Amino acid sequence: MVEKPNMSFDQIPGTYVFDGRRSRMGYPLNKMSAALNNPADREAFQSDPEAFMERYGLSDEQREAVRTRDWLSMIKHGGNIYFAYKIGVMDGLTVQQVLAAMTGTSAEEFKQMMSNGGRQPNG
Amino acid sequence: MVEKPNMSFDQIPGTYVFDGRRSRMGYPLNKMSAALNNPADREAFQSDPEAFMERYGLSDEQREAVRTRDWLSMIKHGGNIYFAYKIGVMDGLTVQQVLAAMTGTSAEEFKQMMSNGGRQPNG
Amino acid sequence: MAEIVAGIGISHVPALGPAVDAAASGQDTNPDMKAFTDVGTWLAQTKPDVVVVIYNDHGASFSFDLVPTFAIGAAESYLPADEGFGRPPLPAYPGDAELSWHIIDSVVPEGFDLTVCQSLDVDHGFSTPMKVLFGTPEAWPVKVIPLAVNVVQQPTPSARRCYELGLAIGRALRSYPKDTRVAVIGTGGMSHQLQGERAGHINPDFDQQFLSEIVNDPENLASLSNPDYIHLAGSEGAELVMWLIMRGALGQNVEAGLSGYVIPVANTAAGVVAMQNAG
Amino acid sequence: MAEIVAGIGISHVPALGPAVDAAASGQDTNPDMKAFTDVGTWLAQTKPDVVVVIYNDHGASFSFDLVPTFAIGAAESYLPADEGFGRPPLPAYPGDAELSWHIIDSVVPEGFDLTVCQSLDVDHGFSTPMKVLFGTPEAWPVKVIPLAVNVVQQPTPSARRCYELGLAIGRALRSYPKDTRVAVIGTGGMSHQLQGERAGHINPDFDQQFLSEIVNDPENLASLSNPDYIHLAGSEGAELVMWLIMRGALGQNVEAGLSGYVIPVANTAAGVVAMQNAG
Ligand SMILES: [Fe+3]
Ligand SMILES: [Fe+3]
Repeated sequence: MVEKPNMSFDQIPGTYVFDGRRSRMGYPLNKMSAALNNPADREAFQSDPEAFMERYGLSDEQREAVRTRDWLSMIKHGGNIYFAYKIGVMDGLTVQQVLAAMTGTSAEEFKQMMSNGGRQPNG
Repeated sequence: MVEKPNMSFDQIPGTYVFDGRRSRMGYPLNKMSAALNNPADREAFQSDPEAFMERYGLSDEQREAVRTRDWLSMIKHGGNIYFAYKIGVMDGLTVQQVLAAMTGTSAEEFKQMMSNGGRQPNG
Repeated sequence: MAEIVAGIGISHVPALGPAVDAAASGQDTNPDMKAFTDVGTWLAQTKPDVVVVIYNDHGASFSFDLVPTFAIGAAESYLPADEGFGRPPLPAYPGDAELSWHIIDSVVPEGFDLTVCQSLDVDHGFSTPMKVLFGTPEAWPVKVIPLAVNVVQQPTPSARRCYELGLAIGRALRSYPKDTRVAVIGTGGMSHQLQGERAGHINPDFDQQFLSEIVNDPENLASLSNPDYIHLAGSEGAELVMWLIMRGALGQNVEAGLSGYVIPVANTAAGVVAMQNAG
Repeated sequence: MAEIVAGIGISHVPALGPAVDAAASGQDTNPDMKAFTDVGTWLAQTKPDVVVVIYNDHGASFSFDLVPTFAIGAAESYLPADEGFGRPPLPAYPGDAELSWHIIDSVVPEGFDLTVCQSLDVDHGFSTPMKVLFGTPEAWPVKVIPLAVNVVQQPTPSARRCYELGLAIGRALRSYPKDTRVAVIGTGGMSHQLQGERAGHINPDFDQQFLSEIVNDPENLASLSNPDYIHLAGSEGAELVMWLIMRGALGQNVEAGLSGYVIPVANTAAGVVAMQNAG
């Protein structure tokens, strides 16, 4: 039987639970990313990312995270991965490549970890 | 104490309860009307109403009701008054003028009825 | 801790704004019309920091593409919507996103399936009561939390469900750790009907009973069915169920304050009632 | 009367499509991967007229401007959404608006505060299971009813709330007067995490227990909290609560059918389980 760990959101290691606090903080970043569902906005972002970020009012930290493709920083500043990944799509990245970069490992290492059964609980 | 008449939707006289059946039937008409929240679409409707109705795929009955400003027919064909009234706004009509037309009375008569306390229950 | 300092039920028909202005300037001497202004004055004396405004959208921000049963705002500010006349020249409404999220975090786990809106334009259902109660200041003196209720497309939430959501919002507000004075405003009604051969329907007996029972017997009002509300209050007057959300948020025992009732404002019976939790 | 002919829990990670194709063509000989195709074959044999697909949107049709807890489709048809790659070349999904409205008219009065969508684009959370189970036909052989669940922004509905919604949907389906064969498909999972230092999290012990208990002990799964789901299944694997809506719609006693479990499909543990009401 599945046993209940009785965790709270803040006790889960290596995890930034996307709650109201983060959704509020990340609102401009995620709104910008959502726009990338539109082909015209994908072009606009690629041709002038600074202007595009300005249009959505990203915070300085969010802009720097987008500029440097610092995926962990995007998450820490309220980015949601489903939205942030739309930036990765334009870079031609797979989700796995984004996750590797986010955890500071090489794409090859991350792929190997997944093939070996993934990151084990408490591992 | 307010007593419960225990009505069903179809028993209420002179009333077209806006339920799923009507919302489904009225979908193109109401979608077109919702577009009239945008200034550009208000112009588009006014300059070529037939093309505008075509764009939204209104049924023949709905088109005829819009053409003739037959408000009761719009309601019977799934129009919702909050949306249909946006057409009246463009004609420069008040809600009261629309209601008068809907009930087949003159604007003056309808206004008088309201000033006298409105249409009485079971009246 | 947050405190609920006032509960108000009030109509939101656009014509109420000019009608109340006429009463305030003495052009209209109907004392019941003056009650609307008096409630605004009283509300100011309760010094609210935030108002929770329960209203419905009338085809401005929601179309039948997407109809939330209950949509709560969690934005930093809210703009008045273009309803077909252009955007009204009103100041933006400042939000209290922190309190919005506190309510959301409290009531969704209790089983209320809210739609959470971090962007929302509010229409006359919201703006009319704000104007009547606060006038037309250059900046609003309170923060706002809009709660939009589907009262347009059946199945609308039952009166019972609205009352229960109100009870949950009351628990949420009372558990908010910040010292915040909150007024809760239920809008809409009173009896009116804007469609069909019965357009123009007004039911003063029902309205008067409603004005009394919303204070003293909300349980009875919560027990009426959706068809009963439409039959009694009219197809558009059935939006009165939103007052039950306000009433639920207050305590079980309330003290009645000012009230007023006028027929007609445009095509609507208009009413207002103020109350606060009993000592 | 309508009959619920099948219940399926299945992952919806996009990479599942190519992985299942590889198994079907013999390129991949993992028997657990073959289970996905076998479930599709079995599902076809139950001859469903309609599938209710419970899924979540991943930033395609909903942004954080507006997040419904539960959004149900009531459209005549649904298009596959552009998720940032262009619109996928898939046929439109035909809706069963009449049955959608029947469900809405049944469960909203029971106190489930649905958002009703007469226009809705569906993303890979919906399309991947459709492709895996039905292949890539020129026209889909079933009508669909999408139910989008917020599993992204806390507070997401609890596992308990999902299970209860499923129970209500089951009652609704069984009360539908038309002879209609309905399959209910809960999508998402299994364990995975796509963010933070714990990205790549996989929990096979939990997944295997979940695969068993979703059939035999859904009450236990319904009793786990949101943080527990995130802790056990990962921040994105917590979407497994959607399987409980499917399970609730079925009867109390079900017969387990095929199941399979594979690690990894892309960055996800992938699972499938089929069941039907016990004779
Ligand atoms: Fe209204
Ligand atoms: Fe997912």
